[in-house]
Amino acid sequence: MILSNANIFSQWLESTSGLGYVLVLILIAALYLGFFAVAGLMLVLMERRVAGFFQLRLGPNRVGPWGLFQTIADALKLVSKEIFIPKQADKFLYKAGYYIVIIAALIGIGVIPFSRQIQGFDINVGIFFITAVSSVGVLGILFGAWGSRNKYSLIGAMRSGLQMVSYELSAGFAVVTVVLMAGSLKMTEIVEAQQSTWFLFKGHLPAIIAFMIFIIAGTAESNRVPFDLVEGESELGAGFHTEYSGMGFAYFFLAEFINMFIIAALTSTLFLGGWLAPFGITDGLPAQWFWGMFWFFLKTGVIIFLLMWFRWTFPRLRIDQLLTLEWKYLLPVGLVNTVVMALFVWKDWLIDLGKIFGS
Amino acid sequence: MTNEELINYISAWNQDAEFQLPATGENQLIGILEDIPSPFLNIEIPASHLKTFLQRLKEDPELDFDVLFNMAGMDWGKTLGVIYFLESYTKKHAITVSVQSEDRENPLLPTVSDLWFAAHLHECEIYDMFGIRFEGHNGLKRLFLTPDFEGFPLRKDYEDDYMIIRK
Amino acid sequence: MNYFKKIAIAIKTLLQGMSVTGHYFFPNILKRKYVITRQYPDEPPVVFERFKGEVVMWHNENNEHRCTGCQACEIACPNGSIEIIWKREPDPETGKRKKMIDKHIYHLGMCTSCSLCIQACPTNAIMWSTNFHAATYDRSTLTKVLNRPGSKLMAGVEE
Amino acid sequence: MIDLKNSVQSDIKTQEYFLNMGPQHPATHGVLRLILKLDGETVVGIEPDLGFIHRGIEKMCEYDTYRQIIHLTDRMDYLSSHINNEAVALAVEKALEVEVSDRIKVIRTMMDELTRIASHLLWWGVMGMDIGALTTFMYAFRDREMINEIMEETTGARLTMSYNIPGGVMFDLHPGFPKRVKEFIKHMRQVLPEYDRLLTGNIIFQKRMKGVGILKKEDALNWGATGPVARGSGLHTDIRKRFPYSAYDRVEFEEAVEEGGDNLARYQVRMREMYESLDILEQLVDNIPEGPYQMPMRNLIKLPKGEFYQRVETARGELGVFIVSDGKKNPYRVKFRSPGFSNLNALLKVGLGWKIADLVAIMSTFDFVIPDIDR
Repeated sequence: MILSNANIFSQWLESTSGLGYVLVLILIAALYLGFFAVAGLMLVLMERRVAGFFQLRLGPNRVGPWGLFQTIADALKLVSKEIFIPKQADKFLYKAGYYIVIIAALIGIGVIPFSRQIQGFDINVGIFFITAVSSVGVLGILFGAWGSRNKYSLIGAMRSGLQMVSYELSAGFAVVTVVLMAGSLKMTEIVEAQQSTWFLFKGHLPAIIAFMIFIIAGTAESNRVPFDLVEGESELGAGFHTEYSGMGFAYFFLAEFINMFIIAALTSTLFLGGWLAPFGITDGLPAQWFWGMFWFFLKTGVIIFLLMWFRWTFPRLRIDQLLTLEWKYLLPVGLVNTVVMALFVWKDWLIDLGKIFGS
Repeated sequence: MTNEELINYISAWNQDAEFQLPATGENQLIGILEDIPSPFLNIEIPASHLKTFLQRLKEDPELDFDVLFNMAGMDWGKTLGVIYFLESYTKKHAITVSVQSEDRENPLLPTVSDLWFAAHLHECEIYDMFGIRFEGHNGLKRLFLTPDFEGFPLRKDYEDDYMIIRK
Repeated sequence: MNYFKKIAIAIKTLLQGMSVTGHYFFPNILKRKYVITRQYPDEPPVVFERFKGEVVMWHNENNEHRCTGCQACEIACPNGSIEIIWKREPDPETGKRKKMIDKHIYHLGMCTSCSLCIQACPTNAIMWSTNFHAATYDRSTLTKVLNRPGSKLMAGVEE
Repeated sequence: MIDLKNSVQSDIKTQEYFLNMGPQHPATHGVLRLILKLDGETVVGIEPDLGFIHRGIEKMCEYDTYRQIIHLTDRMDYLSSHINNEAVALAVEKALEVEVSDRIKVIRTMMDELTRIASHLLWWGVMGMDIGALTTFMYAFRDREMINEIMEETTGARLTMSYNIPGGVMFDLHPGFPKRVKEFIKHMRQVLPEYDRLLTGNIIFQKRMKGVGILKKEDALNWGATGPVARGSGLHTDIRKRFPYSAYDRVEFEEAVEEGGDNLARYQVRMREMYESLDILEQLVDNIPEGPYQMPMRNLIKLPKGEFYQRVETARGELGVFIVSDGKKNPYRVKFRSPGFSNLNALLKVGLGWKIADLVAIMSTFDFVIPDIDR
């Protein structure tokens, strides 16, 4: 297909060979690392500002214009802080913890298409790959919590394990519902299949249910309120990262926000047409890679804002209620929903605006 | 019940076998202290009969003292004591029962935390501050102070040159 | 059917909660409508006239105060935050030696702002100031001498 | 049929372990330390360890005069400091048989109710935070700020007011007091339904609260619970109704009592009490009688020989002040029966068998203020 050639990273890679190829690989990786840091910091800032406005406050507004450099200053502070490891800690696991978490989050970003031209690597099992990789992150949480030899951490990590195992299922079924419509696991093809109508509207009823399930499960997977039992600050202090300081803590913190970004990006890719402009309003303009990214980040931002809205409104669930919600409500509904969607796709009861308006 | 009715009701118990004194000593065990001005009916009872008396106060259907709403440790100089503040939720009457230990060196009183669990922490506090031990208390410990703290701060003879400034 | 009813009620209550926070968020982000933050150094705080900041001694323009050194405040103070050092000096007018304050020492660090000293003062010599900048790097600066150097008793207070 | 549950459990070796909750823990609201014995996440034993901020107020009182005691009581339950002050002032007045003027009574009652609302507002905000809804805190503080300003305008302090003295109050009411109170009542009537929409109605909140931490009626009596905790179990323990003091005999209000005995009942009691307090304020704000705000009293108060007891209803429950006087200027013995201390006693039993998250919620509805427990 033409599409794969549109990727500027793969074009760049194909134009080189030998040592240059390796160099370009490293450059792309560095680019992603930079994006990771910036996006993480900006998300933290966004969270704090949004929280401020929800809570009748202003949020950080002193460092730089509109407080833009606040989180950068915070990051600098965290870098300069002493990293101390508890005496009793299992040092290998303690350190492995945050590396695993952050690497899992980073790999996840790699397959997300920011626009038609910009994507780290476009493999043909893209969505499956993300689902697989994002569940590796919980291993890091378990490692870190076990390694730091703190009972609070351990309780948090055990909750995290439970939560991850349960909610992966629902998220998976929601993804399958979309894949049924797209007919492909490849991220770019999923987006391209929404050219005429976004899946949220194309699949109407089952798609909306899948969307809600995915948002709920995604919130649970990124350990945010109302599913932040892993940290549960009023119950467990700081949960799994109680014993971390300095950059160790910062890695966990950043990874949490990147995970949230991944969930939001996936939602916008799966349901809201990824980089596609609504009704193709920017299709004729130059610099398509920019407009793709613009729409993508706009949609992702809206979803992120929705997640933040949840966070600053809802109380936290209890662990048994969390499991009840999953096994008694989300999973059965998700299962039935998948079957219904399959029926819809088979009978072609989908809404396709392209066909209706006959373009 | 009004205070007069309570006095009549309770002082009648002096005739009962469990509260009858050996031949010597004062004429009755349950003393109604009417000379000290107090908002409640004030009753004094020796430590040996405290548990029986309180149990009877609680279980008597006419009195039905089901709430222990306060307990105060006291240092009376020669002896140490505890004042129990009892109240009946249904009958709406209140009473205080004061008891004194034998001596200051090894004060020992029976616990009432099995009658009213409300006494559980109060007895810990009194042990902590006055050094009165409660026999049969489940988990008596220094509540506020460290286990190795010396002395009992609310006793009148407690001396601390650094912390207590007399004006 | 009960199953779906439960889900519907749950979603409704959740949306209700979100409407409350949303009701505050959107006007806030556009116009800062409900923002209650007082940006302290830029916006001066509201200080009420009765605010109990610290005890000060009133002095008039001739550097005269109303404290006779009767020590009523020192006795009234529960924490010993007031100490009065007094001296006997000849009165410039009558020549009699009489008791007057040398130093009225006030330990702000020990003060609990209970107002008992001000109630106790028979001559209204001391009063509350609304100064709230009490933070300091050195605890010793919290010990203050309330009467200004060289000040003397206002005439006619002792009667 | 195979007993699946037991056959599985017998093979797994489990072990109970201890968890230190506090003194540095976000949910203990200060320095309460509970040593929890846990089986998995289920609490099977609670052992309190207190005294991290024990200041020996009862001992300090023995060296202070009756006027000087009052400022110490501020520091017990700092959220109902005015009510604590009043308890001592009332005890002293009762001992001296001083009848204070109507104005003083009304001022005290209004301040009491403002304090109660402020305390319940703080509790509501923190309660939300304890179960994870972080926004409630700021909303409650916005409204509490209005009370703090009313307090500051009249008494000169926001929290530890030391406003009562034996025989009256320290200052007269500020002229702006009625206006501010009316504004506040109007504002509160608007925001309280909003609180309900934000938190009370929330399905997650309901699930977390309903049926959790059940305190039965007879247990509440026996375990020494008072205040909203006991009223949540269906007990009519409101001292304001049972032994009216100050101006409570001339106002009409309903005693908030719920039968449930669970977290939600205790929550509802406090929410309803806020409405009741607003009612009381509304009845009093327009007719504050004229009169002196301090009764003539000797500067050095000496109580007659005897025992004196005064019970008041603070925001957390019954506060009892027990003064034994030997006729000198200092009390012979002062005992404060603090509501938090007795309610903690009840928590030791109520908390058993629930999960850590539930224990946090239960502690939250018990509304502890640690200086009140430690004294």
